[in-house]
Amino acid sequence: MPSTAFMADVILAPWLVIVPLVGALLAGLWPATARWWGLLTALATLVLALLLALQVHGQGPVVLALGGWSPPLGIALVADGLASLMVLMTAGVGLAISLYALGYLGGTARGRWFWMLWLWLWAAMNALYLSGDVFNLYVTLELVVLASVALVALAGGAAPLAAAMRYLLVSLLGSMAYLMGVVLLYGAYGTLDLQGLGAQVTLSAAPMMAAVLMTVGLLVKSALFPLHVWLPPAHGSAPAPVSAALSALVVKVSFYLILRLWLMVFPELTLPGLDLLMGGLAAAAVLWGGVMALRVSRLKQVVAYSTVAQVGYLFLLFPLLWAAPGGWQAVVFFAVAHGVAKAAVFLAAGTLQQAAGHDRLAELGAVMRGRLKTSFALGIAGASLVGLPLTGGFIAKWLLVQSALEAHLWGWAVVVLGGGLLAGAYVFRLLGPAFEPGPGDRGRPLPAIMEWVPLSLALLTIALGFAGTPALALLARTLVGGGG
Amino acid sequence: MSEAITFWLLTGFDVLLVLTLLGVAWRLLAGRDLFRSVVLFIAFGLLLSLAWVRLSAPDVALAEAAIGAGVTGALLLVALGRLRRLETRAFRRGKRGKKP
Amino acid sequence: MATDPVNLQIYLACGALLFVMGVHALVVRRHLLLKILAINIMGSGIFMVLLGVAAGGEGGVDPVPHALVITGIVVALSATAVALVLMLRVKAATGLARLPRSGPED
Amino acid sequence: MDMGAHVLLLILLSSLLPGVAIFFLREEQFVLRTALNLGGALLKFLLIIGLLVGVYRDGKTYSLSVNLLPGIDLVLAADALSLLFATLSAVLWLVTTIYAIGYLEDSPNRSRFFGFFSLCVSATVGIAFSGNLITLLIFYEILTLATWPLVVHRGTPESFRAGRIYLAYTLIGGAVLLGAVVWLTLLAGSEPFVVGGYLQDLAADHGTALMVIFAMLMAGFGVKAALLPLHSWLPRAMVAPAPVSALLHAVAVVKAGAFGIVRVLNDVYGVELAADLGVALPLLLLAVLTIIYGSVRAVFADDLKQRLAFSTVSQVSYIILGAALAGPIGAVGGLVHLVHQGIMKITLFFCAGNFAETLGIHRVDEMRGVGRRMPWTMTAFTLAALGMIGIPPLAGFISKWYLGLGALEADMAWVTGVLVVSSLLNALYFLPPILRGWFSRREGPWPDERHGGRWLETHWMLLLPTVTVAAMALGMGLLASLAISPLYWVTFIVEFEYGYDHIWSAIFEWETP
Amino acid sequence: MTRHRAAATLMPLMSLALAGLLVVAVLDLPPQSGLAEPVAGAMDRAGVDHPVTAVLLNFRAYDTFLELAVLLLAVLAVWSLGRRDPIPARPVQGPVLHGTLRHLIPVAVVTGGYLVWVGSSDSGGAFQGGAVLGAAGVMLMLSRPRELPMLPAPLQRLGLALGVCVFLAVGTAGLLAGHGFMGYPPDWAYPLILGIELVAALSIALTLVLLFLGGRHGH
Repeated sequence: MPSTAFMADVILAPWLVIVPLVGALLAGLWPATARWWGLLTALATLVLALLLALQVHGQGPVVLALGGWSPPLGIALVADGLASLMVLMTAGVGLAISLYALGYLGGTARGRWFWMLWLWLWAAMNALYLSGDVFNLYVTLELVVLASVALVALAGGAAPLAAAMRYLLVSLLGSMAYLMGVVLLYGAYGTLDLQGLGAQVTLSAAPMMAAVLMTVGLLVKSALFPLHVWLPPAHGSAPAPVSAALSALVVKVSFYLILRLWLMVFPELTLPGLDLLMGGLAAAAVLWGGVMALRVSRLKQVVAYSTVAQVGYLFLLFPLLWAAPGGWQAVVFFAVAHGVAKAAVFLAAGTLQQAAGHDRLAELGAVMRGRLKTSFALGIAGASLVGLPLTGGFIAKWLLVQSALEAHLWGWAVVVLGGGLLAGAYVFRLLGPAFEPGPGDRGRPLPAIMEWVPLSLALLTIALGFAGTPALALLARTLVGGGG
Repeated sequence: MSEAITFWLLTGFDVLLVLTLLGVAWRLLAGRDLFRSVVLFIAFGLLLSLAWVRLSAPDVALAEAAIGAGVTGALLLVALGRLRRLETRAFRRGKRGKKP
Repeated sequence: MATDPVNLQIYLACGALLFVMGVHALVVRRHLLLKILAINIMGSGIFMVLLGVAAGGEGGVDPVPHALVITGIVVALSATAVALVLMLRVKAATGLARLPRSGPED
Repeated sequence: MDMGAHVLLLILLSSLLPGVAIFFLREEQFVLRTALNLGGALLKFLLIIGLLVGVYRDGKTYSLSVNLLPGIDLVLAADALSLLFATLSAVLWLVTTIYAIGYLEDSPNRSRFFGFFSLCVSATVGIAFSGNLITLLIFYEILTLATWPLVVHRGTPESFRAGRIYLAYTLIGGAVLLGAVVWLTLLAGSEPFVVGGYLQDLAADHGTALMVIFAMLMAGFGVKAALLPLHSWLPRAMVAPAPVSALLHAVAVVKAGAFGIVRVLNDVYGVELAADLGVALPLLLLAVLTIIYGSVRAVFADDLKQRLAFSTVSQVSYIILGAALAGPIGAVGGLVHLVHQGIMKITLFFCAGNFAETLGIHRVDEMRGVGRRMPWTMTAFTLAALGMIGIPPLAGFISKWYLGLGALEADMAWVTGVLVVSSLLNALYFLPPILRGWFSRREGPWPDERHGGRWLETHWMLLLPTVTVAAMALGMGLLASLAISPLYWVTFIVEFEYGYDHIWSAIFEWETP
Repeated sequence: MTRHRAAATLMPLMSLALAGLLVVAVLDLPPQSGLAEPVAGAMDRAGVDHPVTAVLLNFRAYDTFLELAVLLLAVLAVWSLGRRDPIPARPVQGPVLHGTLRHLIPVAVVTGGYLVWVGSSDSGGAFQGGAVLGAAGVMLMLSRPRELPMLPAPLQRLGLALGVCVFLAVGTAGLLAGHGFMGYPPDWAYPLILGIELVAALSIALTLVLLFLGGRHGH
């Protein structure tokens, strides 16, 4: 392809950090124009992310030594298949969230804070995905935490503030554990570079302790059962664009980091029982999140508990990582599919909530009948969460079951399929009120964009149903460590 | 001979410093009295910068004294003051609420 | 001021213990201010291990950990500042400077 | 990709696009909605006829594939068997659409109803044209998604309960099916359907796995086909409006299950492998059990639609029985019953809907004297019911005749006994309504009389489809030997499976004593 | 309740276990020189003489840049949480000698400036200098809690963001000029680093003062 040959010389990765950061700074300096900077940034970032994905797809992983100082002295940016896919997913969902926020928040005072913090969050996530240095990852992680905590607290009120506080403490505990792991790794090998560490790590006390600390610390942050308590109030009570950003994107950050570490730094380590323990927690999360989603009475709470359940799937990573060669790719595809679908569901829920003035599920029927586009978005994206066909969720579920069966891990396949059933139960519960008798009602007037964005994202989940092959091809261009 | 004495003196100092640090940390985290905890934390920061000097990190010692102990301490103190004021305000409001 | 390896072991162990004390207090203590202090103690423990590592090399003192610790101190300060203000907001909204007990952690 | 492949896509879109468009119409846009509905239905019908001619005249198969995952494609293909099912769906969709327009004339949420109705048909046609197991699975699951809104359409608590039960069964079935398909794909890759199956080479190494997968596939498809332990959603789903019952029971859902089983048996495993693995016989026994059980329950059901539903449970298993007999004549019997039962059962449901909508009749004992009040509907009912019982020369007789011959051919004479017993039971539950309708006298008013038409006994849009399908049911039996009959088409399909000479010689052997 | 009690009894045990494991892991670390040699080898191209500053502002400038960003984000997060409360009349319990503070301020300003400047060759640097400058600002606030001298809001925002903006501009210029993102032309390294440090120190000082005040301006 001539375009990839042309792209080969262009340095793209830093721009994916620079552009959103510049947007965030401008939005902070001129708060009154924040939303237009936000929109411009979102568009530019999406274009850059697409170009980066094409570049990586065309010529393989790109490793960039910053300031001309190559590791271990300097810091490297790593744009490989995994990183560029996450950046692309973030950009796609991010653009949708930005467009939606234009209608949802407009130019309100709260909206200005949203724009600024959201762009910071975006820049931080991109920086994290592209970083190739364990200490630099710590700094980006803290950026992500501060931005997302502030976003959670933006809703005000006792519950969101308490949720934000809990989230902050849990995250800091996680970051500290992670940092201790970094220190142990540096102490043992004298380098902070992911690739350099990957080439050296062997089975001994310090790296094992580091692996445990880093993994557990990041698990705490990613709200895996039973450490999920902060998530439903935080995601359920935030403004809709924030909920979408948190549930669709931020949850994936610590998952990504865990995956990155185990792919690049610790592939040579085997901690006996870790896969069973993690798989067990994952299964418990799937079960508990699903059951709670069936019991709570507010629309956004249902969606938030659905995130608890779906985070469980992400950590089926551990049983699959060592047993099945393509297992981690299945999980990453799941993460992407979930990101898009969950953003669509949260944004649709936000539209219904704004139209009805509340989000009590039992009383939403009229608005759901009145706002068909949004109900459809809810339905289609819900189908993706369940893993029904022609959606990204189906492909993800297929890949997960395939990896589990390939490795003869029947139990985990049953967990995936059973979790899909629970998801089916709560998604159809969400849709139920639309079918109650009675006339439709459009509720309060809302900007049209708040109906079109969720629908577009929902249609994107269908497009993802056909994106399995290119996504896997991109993921195949991921750097993995280890002597083997 | 004198080298050995220096060595043992320094080691003794290290042990003493480390034990003090651990003791201060323990006391401040026990949290009997918040104000005392905060003051102990500032002291902890200053002791820490002493430890950084012993670990041949003067830059870090400077940063710790200025930021870790100084600025963080000031932030903690002002936060504690605000916390106290919120408490008395809530207390007064509670009293006022009870009267009628 | 070249430090002897024996002394370093003391500091390394002290760092590890400070870290664990922080973790313990973070989980056990309920007042938010104490939790925030606990996180700072954890950080100090980590920095101590890192600086101990830096001082232990044969080829002189390693400056990279010093830079990392300075960065770490600033990051810890930032997090502490946000946490303290958030604590005050929680206090103002709920009347309590502690988290409502709703789950097994914290 | 040639013309035929584009036609395949067009056939899917001919109901999908109108369906999506209909959702966004306002309730009162009656003309546009009707035009979209009927236009789509007619277009689909014509396109399928066009394909039919191509396949019949040139013996061609068409296919269209889209990549899903490395090595896994979504394949649409038109072979003889898929066209049989697709034609059935297209024809019945056309008549059911007309019927539904009349039936739902003044009820709310019609746009939503017809939207999902169209999606449902798209999914069914997708199932028909699925070129491999994964595609079949995909459309099968979409069918679940599209039919649930129709089941809960009335929005009453009991319809939600029925919807929940329906979902519980079909989603669990879908999950089992997904597991089975993934497993099979891991073992054998994603192969297109091929006559005689593609698993022969695996039998030696993976015999047990293939048996387990077969059981899982049967469980997955068996849910929708209402195979014995998995049938209980079907009678409950009767709370849906009559056109839904008609469509669900005659075509879409139950037939999708039965069609899936036939596909797996014929084109994935192949009848020989199924017989070698010893999985055909258990399936046969299950089908026999379901036939008897459904008939017995139908005898004791007082509600007319319930009785029809249990009759469906029983009758759909004839199709499975035919496939499980693993011989050409049995296969003809089973496949032809796919069509015959579809037409006859839709007639019966239309009649039940007419009775309920015109006179408020829901129970069998309320049917006294209805023959005088509604002679056309009652005639249609009688024709279809007699056909179900298997009175010659009606359509049901043909199916049962071939099934019986097939059983003898397969050296399982006892199965003919089952057919006889089942027919007697059929008579036991279909004769009372017929007798009451024609020969009893009505005393007192009808439960809820609504249409007091002067010229016609009920709304013409209800009557016309009913009479049409009844005439088709009659015609399929009387004209079975013509080249346009389902029987002829089915024998054409089975020729592929067993070779030309084989089938005719087999039939001649038994038809000329 | 029982769950909490179970946690209360389990936690000390778990902490002890963690302490044991961690101490073992820490003491197990092999002696190694880390990155001392690579740093020493690159000092001639670093633009400054002090290794720690070289690491902070050249070799790992990206880290330092993001660290400044964290500090800025912290202020923004604090502001987004609500308006500021007035400082308590007596934040420090006990007598605070306002006069003493006022005399200390000039000393602190000079010390801060010196620390920034000396950072290129000896211990010191933007963060330490900025912290001391910030401390001076805080003392100013404490000495005159009733009549806060405050910059207008846009200037505050500009001042806060200046460090990050300048750093980002220099880093991006490096990228465009072919020295890599966060890279300097070797001849320009010293002035650029010093400039960044000065601006950063000012921003840091302002940031610290504003963090101390807590909350955004307004009433």
